[in-house]
Amino acid sequence: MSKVISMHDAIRDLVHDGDTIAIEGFTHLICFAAAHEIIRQRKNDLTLCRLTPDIIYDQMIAAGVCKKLVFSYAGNPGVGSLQAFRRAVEKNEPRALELEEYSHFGMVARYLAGAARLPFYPLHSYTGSDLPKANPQIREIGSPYADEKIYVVPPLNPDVAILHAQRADENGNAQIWGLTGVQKEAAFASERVIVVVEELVDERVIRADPNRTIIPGLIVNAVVVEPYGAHPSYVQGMYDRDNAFYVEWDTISREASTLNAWLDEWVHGLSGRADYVEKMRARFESLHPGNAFAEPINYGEYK
Amino acid sequence: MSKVISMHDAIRDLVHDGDTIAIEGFTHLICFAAAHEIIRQRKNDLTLCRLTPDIIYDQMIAAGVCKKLVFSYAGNPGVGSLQAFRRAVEKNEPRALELEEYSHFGMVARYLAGAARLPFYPLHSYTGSDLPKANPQIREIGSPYADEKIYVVPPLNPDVAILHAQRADENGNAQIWGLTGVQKEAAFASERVIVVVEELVDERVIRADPNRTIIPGLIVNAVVVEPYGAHPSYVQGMYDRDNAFYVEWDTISREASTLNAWLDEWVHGLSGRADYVEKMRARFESLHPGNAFAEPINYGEYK
Amino acid sequence: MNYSQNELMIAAAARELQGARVAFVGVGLPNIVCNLAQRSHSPNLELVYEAGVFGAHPARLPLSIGDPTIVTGAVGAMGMSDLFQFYLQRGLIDVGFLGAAQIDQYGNINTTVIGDYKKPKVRLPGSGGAAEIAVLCEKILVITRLNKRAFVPRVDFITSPGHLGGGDARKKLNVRGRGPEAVITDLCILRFAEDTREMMVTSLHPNVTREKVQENIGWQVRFAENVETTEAPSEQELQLIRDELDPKGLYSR
Amino acid sequence: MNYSQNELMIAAAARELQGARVAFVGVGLPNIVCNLAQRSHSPNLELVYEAGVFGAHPARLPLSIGDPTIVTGAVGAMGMSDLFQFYLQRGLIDVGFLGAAQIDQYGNINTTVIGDYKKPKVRLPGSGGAAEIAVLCEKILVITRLNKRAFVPRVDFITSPGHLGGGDARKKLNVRGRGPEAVITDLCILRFAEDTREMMVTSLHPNVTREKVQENIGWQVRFAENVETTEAPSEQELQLIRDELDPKGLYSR
Repeated sequence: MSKVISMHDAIRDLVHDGDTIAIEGFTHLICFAAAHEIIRQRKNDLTLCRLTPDIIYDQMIAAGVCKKLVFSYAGNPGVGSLQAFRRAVEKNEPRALELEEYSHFGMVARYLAGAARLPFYPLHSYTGSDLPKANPQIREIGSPYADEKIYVVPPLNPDVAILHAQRADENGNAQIWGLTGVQKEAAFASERVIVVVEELVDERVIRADPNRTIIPGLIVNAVVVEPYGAHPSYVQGMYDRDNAFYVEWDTISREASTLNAWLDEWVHGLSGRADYVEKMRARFESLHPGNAFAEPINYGEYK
Repeated sequence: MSKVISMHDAIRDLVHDGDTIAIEGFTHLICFAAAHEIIRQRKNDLTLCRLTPDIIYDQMIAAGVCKKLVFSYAGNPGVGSLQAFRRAVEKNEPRALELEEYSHFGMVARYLAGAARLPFYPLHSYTGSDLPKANPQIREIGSPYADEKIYVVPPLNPDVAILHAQRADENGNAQIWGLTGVQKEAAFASERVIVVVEELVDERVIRADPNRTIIPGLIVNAVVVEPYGAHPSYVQGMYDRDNAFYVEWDTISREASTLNAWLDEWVHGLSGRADYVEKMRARFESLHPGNAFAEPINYGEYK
Repeated sequence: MNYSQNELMIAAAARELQGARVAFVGVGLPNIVCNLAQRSHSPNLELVYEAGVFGAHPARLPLSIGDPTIVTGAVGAMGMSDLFQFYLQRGLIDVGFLGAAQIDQYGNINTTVIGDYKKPKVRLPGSGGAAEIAVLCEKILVITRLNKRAFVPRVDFITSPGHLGGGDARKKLNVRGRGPEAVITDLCILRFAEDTREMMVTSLHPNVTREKVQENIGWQVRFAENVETTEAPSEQELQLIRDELDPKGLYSR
Repeated sequence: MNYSQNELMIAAAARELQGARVAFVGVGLPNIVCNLAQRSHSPNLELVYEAGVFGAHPARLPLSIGDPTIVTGAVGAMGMSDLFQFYLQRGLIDVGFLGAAQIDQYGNINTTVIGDYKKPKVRLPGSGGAAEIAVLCEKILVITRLNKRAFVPRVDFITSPGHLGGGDARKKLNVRGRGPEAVITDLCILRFAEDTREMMVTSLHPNVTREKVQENIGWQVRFAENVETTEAPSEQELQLIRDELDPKGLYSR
């Protein structure tokens, strides 16, 4: 039974007001298409989890859908600050924003604990840092083997994870290459999973290379096929990161008014990702990489 | 600088009497070539770690090189018991064998803690089992987030890990497909690493598919090229498991005398793996699988 | 069609998998049972192997549970760390299948030692993944031949907990899975009483008497109010076992 | 050849990587510094990106530290869980490079907030991987421009611990890495006194006076007994920066 549905329906059915959501992807595979649909459907009071809120959550914060942020680095990578995020934190605009803050490793460990259904996850970090003072969820425990303490973080179990991938079959078995970030951990940690792919493939393609399967259909509720759905982030081997847009965002987002105009034009003013791709098409042409194929490998036929 | 050396030299230089050793590989990629060289060089007082001692450690126990076993399943998979292991435990023949016993998950968790340099690793297992009574290293700790207890195991950090792989470059960057078992965790957990491969490849082959790299050369001390080095276990896509030999082993190993005769003929009587492969050649012909290639993927060229 | 007691046991065990979505496949008999279920009534049953495979479609019956045939054509192949943490511990497995060298009336299983742990009469292979399968799968099925050496009043060592001391002992320890649900043998099927969690015979295989069963159990066994007669294996099941899964009769003769 | 203060800073920072085997590459300036080192004096320097890459040979200077060019042609690409646990926490990284919005005389770094955490005047991006890099790398190098807003007597928030209160404070907390070793700025290089772990100027860039340095530091800074003059960037270094790494001059003008 195919799980393929439209982005509109996936967001309508699986994302509810007040939910805790993780749209993950570390630089790579950030599903802007899903974020824009959430904004378009005016979801409310969301708790947004991501290591790097990046400009995807900056847009969602500006649009007012976000109540709380669980994160580790709220910057525009390589460019500077996130302006909407700063306005929310410094001036409560457009609304106050609750923060729950970790480091990258702490967020990775939270997803790990969530995915493995562990009550906590230990990590060597935070010693000497003020982060545990700012976030009482970061705690210390002793070891039963030596006189030693180590920090732990609690599990993170979002209601929904939305994860972009190069390809999946209609059951949601998804394969990723390049940076895999925390896609796997976020998927297993969450109650519901939406997989968004550049390309829908036959199950045989997946089964021909089982080691590349990062997310099994077993935990996937919906598959959305949305080419260029990660733009302005990128998809390894398919399109490049639109670095120019990341730089432009700094200007667009400096003022709430220009940012809102951008949202009106590129999100509210469009009916879905197909429109966005159409409107952005000229730009995509410069983003196609050359070829760099992996050497084929043989799994062997064993009968 | 190439790390490629002979199996003889790798075992001579990197495995010392009294060392804790992990020759890992779950059914797949079990490096019998290394075990035979250790027996041939009459190393002594080794602590051998493996989830499944399998017939590889049964041979080493029979040969008298092993003082202690750290393990989770000491059987001949699909066949029955390990006879040399039983004689050692039940009758102290050829010498007494110390046991430190876990479950599979416990051993996986020990390698994880070892690889990540954590003081312990938590897992939901052992509740209601007598294993924690038999092994006081399995302990319980509380959670700082809820009134809940969970079992933990301590890190396992072998002196040497010996890991078989399909291919590596001369720096030891190794790629594996099929079952990856705990190859990665055992490598990162250990002080020294010997990678044994079916095929030495150019660094470009590795760099053409970075997602398949399981062990980085950074932690590898020696690369040994030993085709068929995993027989009678198997290498995905290259040769099949020699199930007939696993069944035969049950007969060979029933008596110490027949087992010793086998060791004399197949280990002590040979100068190295090349001799073994030559002597076994007819048998290998039936072990070659048909082809089942993965679909090629594109990483993209980004300049 | 004639059939052996072992063939009946395998077919009966496979039928217990009807409706299950994901099964954790153990070595030996569980291996043939799960593969039979997938090839007969449960084609959508997802097979998970502790070796690190999800969604296997083995082209042949693997002797070991780490055979290359479970990898080729599978949905996913991964390290054991992922398998144990994200599949088993995550709670994704409906049914875990275990064998037993000894089993007691509450379904506690011993695969570690006969005799004292430190000075065993017989040293068995040990837990493998059984200790965690027993507590993390939604439910457990046990498959083992009925005899007095195996069915003992008290196991020498609890490798994998069943219902422990019976009643709500398992619940009190906060164990996640519900524990053993059925024990499928070559003579009968046993299930566990709702209240006491004591094992009782609920189905006798054709032509097997109560006396024969009792002779092979080391305690005074209870019989359910309505003891059924186990359905014989179908022709299709027998053909699959004989032609595809176990042509050498390693498990089924 | 003429050069900018930023170019000098980048070249001087890259030279600090001589002899290092594995560097953890941070976003921004550290990114260009590590790539310069690899392309000039340290071709065997292994670059680790927290995004999940080991042994990168980027074909272009990546704007972000998760760019596709760090993956293509790398030795290994992996999930962040493996990167943080098996590389960083495992103790495989010699040098971690950090930037700083604020830094104090003991090398403690703030990238979280200016002002109070709950009601910040300026909300900065936060830790990213810095809190763990600061404690897990063998040693830390800091690169940041010298000015009074950044070089403060006491940081508003310790995101990444340096030498904490100085002396053996770090050791007492059992922190693994040795902590900050040098701070490379656009005017001078500062290192830490053996005993007190206080920051002191050890090298002035050509044509930079002590007064100029003091003007840009928010405390009475110490100068080493023998203050050196920083070596100017070589022609090769300048060419690499201008032609290959930063042709638009984003970092170096």
